[in-house]
Amino acid sequence: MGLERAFADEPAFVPYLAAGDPNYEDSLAYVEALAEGGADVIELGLPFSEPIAEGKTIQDAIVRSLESGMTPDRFFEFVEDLDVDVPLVCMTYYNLIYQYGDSESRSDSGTASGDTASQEGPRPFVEKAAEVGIEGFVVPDLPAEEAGPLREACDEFGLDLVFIVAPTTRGDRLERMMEQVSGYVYVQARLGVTGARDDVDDATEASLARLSDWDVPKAVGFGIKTGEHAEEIVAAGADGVIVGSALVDIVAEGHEDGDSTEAVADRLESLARELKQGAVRGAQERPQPERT
Amino acid sequence: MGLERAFADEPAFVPYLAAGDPNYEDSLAYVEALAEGGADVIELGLPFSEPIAEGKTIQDAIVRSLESGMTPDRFFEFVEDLDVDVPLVCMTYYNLIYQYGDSESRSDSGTASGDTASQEGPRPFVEKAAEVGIEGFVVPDLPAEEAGPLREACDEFGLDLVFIVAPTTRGDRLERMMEQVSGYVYVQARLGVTGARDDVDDATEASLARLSDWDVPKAVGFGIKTGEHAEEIVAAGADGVIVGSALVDIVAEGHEDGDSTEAVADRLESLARELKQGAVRGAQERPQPERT
Amino acid sequence: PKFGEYGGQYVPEALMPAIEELADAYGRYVLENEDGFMDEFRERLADFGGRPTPLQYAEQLSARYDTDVYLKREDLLHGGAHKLNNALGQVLLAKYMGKERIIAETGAGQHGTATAMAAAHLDMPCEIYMGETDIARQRPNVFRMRINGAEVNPVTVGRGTLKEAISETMRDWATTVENTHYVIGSIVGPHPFPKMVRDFQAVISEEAREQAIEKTGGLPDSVVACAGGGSNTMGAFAEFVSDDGAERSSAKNPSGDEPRGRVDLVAVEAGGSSLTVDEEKGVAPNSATLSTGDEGVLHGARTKLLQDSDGQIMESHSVSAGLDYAGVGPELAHLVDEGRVTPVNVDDDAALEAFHRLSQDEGVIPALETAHAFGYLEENHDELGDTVVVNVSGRGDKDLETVIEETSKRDLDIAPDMSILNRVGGGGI
Amino acid sequence: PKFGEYGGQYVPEALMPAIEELADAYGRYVLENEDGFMDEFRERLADFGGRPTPLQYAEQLSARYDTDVYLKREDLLHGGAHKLNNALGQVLLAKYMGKERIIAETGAGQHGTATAMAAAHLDMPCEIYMGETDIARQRPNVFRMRINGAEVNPVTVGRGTLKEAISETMRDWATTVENTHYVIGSIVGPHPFPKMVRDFQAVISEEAREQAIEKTGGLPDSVVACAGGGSNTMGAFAEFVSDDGAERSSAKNPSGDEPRGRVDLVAVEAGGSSLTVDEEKGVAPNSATLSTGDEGVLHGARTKLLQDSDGQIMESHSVSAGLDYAGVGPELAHLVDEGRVTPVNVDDDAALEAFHRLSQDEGVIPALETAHAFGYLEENHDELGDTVVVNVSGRGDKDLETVIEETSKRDLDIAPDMSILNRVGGGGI
Repeated sequence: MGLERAFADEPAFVPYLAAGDPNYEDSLAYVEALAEGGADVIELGLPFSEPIAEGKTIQDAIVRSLESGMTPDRFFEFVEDLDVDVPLVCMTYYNLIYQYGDSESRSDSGTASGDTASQEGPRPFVEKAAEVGIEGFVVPDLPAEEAGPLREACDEFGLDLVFIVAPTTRGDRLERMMEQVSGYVYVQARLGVTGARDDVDDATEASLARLSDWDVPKAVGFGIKTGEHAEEIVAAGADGVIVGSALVDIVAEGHEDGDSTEAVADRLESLARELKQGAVRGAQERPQPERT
Repeated sequence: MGLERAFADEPAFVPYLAAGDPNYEDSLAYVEALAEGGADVIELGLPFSEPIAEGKTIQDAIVRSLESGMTPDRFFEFVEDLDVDVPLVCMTYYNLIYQYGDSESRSDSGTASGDTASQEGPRPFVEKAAEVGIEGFVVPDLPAEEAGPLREACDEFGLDLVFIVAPTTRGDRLERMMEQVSGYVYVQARLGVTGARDDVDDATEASLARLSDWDVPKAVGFGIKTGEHAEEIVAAGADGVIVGSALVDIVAEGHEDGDSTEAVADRLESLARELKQGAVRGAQERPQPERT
Repeated sequence: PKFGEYGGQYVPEALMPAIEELADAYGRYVLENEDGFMDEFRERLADFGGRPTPLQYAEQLSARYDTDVYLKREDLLHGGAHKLNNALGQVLLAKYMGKERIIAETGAGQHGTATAMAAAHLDMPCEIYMGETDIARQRPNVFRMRINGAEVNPVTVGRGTLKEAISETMRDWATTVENTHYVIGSIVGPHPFPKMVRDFQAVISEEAREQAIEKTGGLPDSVVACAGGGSNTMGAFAEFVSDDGAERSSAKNPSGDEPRGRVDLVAVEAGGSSLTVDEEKGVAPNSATLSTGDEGVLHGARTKLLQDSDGQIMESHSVSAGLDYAGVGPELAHLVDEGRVTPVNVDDDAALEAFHRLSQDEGVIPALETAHAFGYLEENHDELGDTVVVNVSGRGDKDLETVIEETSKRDLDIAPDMSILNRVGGGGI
Repeated sequence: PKFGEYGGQYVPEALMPAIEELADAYGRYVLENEDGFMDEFRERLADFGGRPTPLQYAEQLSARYDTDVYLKREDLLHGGAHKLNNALGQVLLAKYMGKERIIAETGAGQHGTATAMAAAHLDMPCEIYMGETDIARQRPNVFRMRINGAEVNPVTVGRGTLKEAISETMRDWATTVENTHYVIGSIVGPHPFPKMVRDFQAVISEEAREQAIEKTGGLPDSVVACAGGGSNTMGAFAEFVSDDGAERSSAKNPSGDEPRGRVDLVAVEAGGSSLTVDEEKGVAPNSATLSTGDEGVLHGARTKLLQDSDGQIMESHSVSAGLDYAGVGPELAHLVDEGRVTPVNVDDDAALEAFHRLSQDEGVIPALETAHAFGYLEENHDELGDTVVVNVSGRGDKDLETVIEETSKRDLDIAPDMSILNRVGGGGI
């Protein structure tokens, strides 16, 4: 349980990219560029064929990644191949986690941990993730009510389980989540799915207020695309900012335009830097930092 | 009431053509050719747009005639223009007869007899027909039950009304028809619609037998196409033969092949002669002629 | 066999025995319920056909017109239209009569599909005559007939539409009367067809009258139905014809007495694009036979017709194929002359608009035929009283392509934007 | 909210409050009939939808199989399929909940058209998500939705079919939960959808059970229904699930006691062209989820799925678009595990043959989905007992083009010759 450390000194910048988008090699470079740009935690997407929580930008990234051959086993290789010194979180859908140990035909794949395991639920996946150095999970289709088995496996292998709090999350549901969350909480800045937008929602402050007594860092995501956005969000009390679509857009544009890996990586690093700096500026503006 | 006279001396040959098929002038020549060939009565079709009792051959003739501009008034002109010395029967559907006096817009047409007449039923048509020399009617969609008004008008103007007896006509219906028929009775040789076929139906004798006590000549039609057919029919006891489709076929073929009017007329005259001669032969074969 | 001066039996002699045999069977089986014919018919209508059909209160239209509008949902009958009432009755009657083969004509294909369904249900061989023009433009219905196992015989004469198909079917019948029954599709043709088809369709108004009394406590002030040949029309009117009192009676009858009074009967014909005929071409750009036709003889009966001054039958026209007929049932012609039925007409534009309105406001996509009745309601609801029953004679699935094409030619505010169909891929409807 | 280990609520957090709100509303309005919700629902199902649908004795099939075969005629429901039962229930519920907007996904378009109809009927704005591939191949249903006033939003992601449309609709809902209700089209998705949709569809078996008792004096030996997502299946089974005695009970109950005994429940899945999957391509050439799938999480619920060894969802395939789904309702998965429901499957060929057989022998053109149930009946009628109820989940008008195309690829003795369509003119279906 170590993701909290990334939020300890200053507001964290938490970028997301889909692993393998648009292909394995470029994606390695892009993730590394984010680390260069100042990422404190990186959320790495393991693509699922039915990404019900994603907007079009990330959906398209997932399609590119799947088409380039990304699989859970390949994902774990990817993590091993990554040359970064930043905590990594795996963001994926529950069926991939759940199935990993349930397959009898995994024998021919690169890793052997899940072999012939059956009905073990999420444990084999978590075990393998821990083995390659993943430190936590975000699972958009796994509410606290269904998270028991995964929480248990995470505990066993020392991983964090990040939950998403929506603007509509209230009362009992907040309680249930608070009991299970670790690492940080992903505060969804507005209703809807992931995707970069031009404004920062007022709902963010309200959400942060509802979570004021939580003892994990609060990272705000959904719609952040510039350093100024990040600044405002952090100024409003967030412990970090999560940025996905704005970064994926750079990957997508570079892919479409046939730009060089270096050029795209530079742009990613540059935006990462802007966002990180924005977050830092935001923290300085806060009258009274309230982070735990 | 003079059509019976055509059957008086020897079996009658009664050909049918649609007036105006394929056009006014040719049709005049064709009808005249039938008279040359020995016709004793000629059934002239006045085309109706919905000829429910006709087979394809005569239907097509009706379409050609309508397309060439045939109308009731034009039909009466046609009759006046004909140079033949044979009794003429108008074969048409009841609506044309019924509507003739009922139109208020006839004023601009060639004849004036029906002008502004309204609700007079068949009388104006019959009056006009009598005026141009028509001696009788065959109306395929007018059974005896509905024929009262037409019968009355025919009586008034001295025209015959021919009925068709079908193989299925029995009992009361025969009685009703016998009361109204005059000129001759059209004995339908078989079920179905008009059209030339290759055999002579056995039903013919049965039909003739049912009509043995009728005091009008019995002319048999439907399916007669050769002199031999005519011969057999007359030998079986008919007082005459009615031939339509076989003759219309000659007109249709000539029209399609672009043959000269003379060539087609010659063929018609030739078939007419064959049919008339067949009928005459048939009469000679009868052991005991039973005509009244 | 007549309705005033209308009706009768103007058919070739060869058919007369068949018609007399049918009249006899009609008298025994239908009128006298011999061998329990009517019981079996009603049972099959229920189990196979899905009767009774509902009488539905139309909330949005009622609010729009400040009039209680009820929909008699014949569109829910098996096959999607009232046509099955008649087809099932006649095919069953043919079976009782010992016939071994069914023939029928069809124009738009609705009667043909209903007959093919009924024949399959009752295990009777079935052949449908259909003009080749109609075959080309009503392919889904040709598919349905063939899939139900019926032969479809293309009629190539003339324009290749309904009236040619009727003539052709009569010709078949003239050849095969002994083992074949001709299922006429409307209240037209020689006696006993107009009465018999009406009796089979009368179940519509039997139900509707009872349902109206049950739901409103009284009789409706008006019944509105579209009219082509007129079978849905007479079906919707039949049981109300004798409700001919001097006063409307939507006043409710809480005492439970049998409601009495006058129910106005409105037959809505296709006004097409215009009521003006082109005598030269023999074309009427409408099918408003009751409103504009005059007396004549067609397809076995004396009735009102669209004809030229010579008595030749005109080409009729309507955006709705099912109303596109130059004749009309003799009973309707008579009831119009008697003043019991009011003939009105609605043009193509108003029918299309009404099609869209009913679809959007009530979630019921009507046949284009039916839409004419709603077009009249839109324009004349003030005259129809407080409670109106409209007969939804059929559903509009069959008309989608026509509606989209015809709508695209016009500027109808109400019509939905169909451009999605151009934006996304190809493929026929 | 679970069926054994199946079911649950695997959805984005943003949707959880909406789902909890829905679960609450489901409990009050549906289960407790608060504010007379269920009464109004049933009344609208009757008047707008045309319920009850008949339970028809199928004479020709019964003779063919020497088994009493009864058809539950959901094809006669408004819109042409059982789908309206659910769509009407959910749209009405949304209204009771104060929602102002309806969204739904659709694959072949049947659920979309039913939802559009229900929304028009209840005056609710409605948007339907549909994959662009499906839009191109199901144009008539797109027409119908638009004509009923619904927006149709093309989904361009992925293959552009049902599962992408579901994901996309969930995304819309995640943004609009506060004023919008998502009408899921089958007994799938997160709790309370599987239970709620089942309850709305259960009217099928409520009626069928009563009708069977009335017509036969006892319970049927078997109920057979096709299964894709499974809403017609559970609708047809629901009231029979507790008829789980040791012995079949088609023995009649002349005493009038409540019949008891075992009714076998057979869910017929699409066997497609083969049961063998192509792991490499992630393609299952079938939709036999209950027979061949294994446990996983999809679209909000744990259930049986067609997935590869990684857990990626496979492309499923069936000649019938409505069965073409890689998941299945969790309740059915549970009842299969419990042994209460028997999963079987019928391949494309047998389904097509059964389509033609029912059309020709009974005059009922079934949906291709439904045809699978009859394909099973043909091959296994001996095992189904003396009295079988088959759920005719929908009508086949929507499938004509597919059937003709697929039939032409095969050598089916039973198929009618469709060459008339080539002999005569052009024009799309």
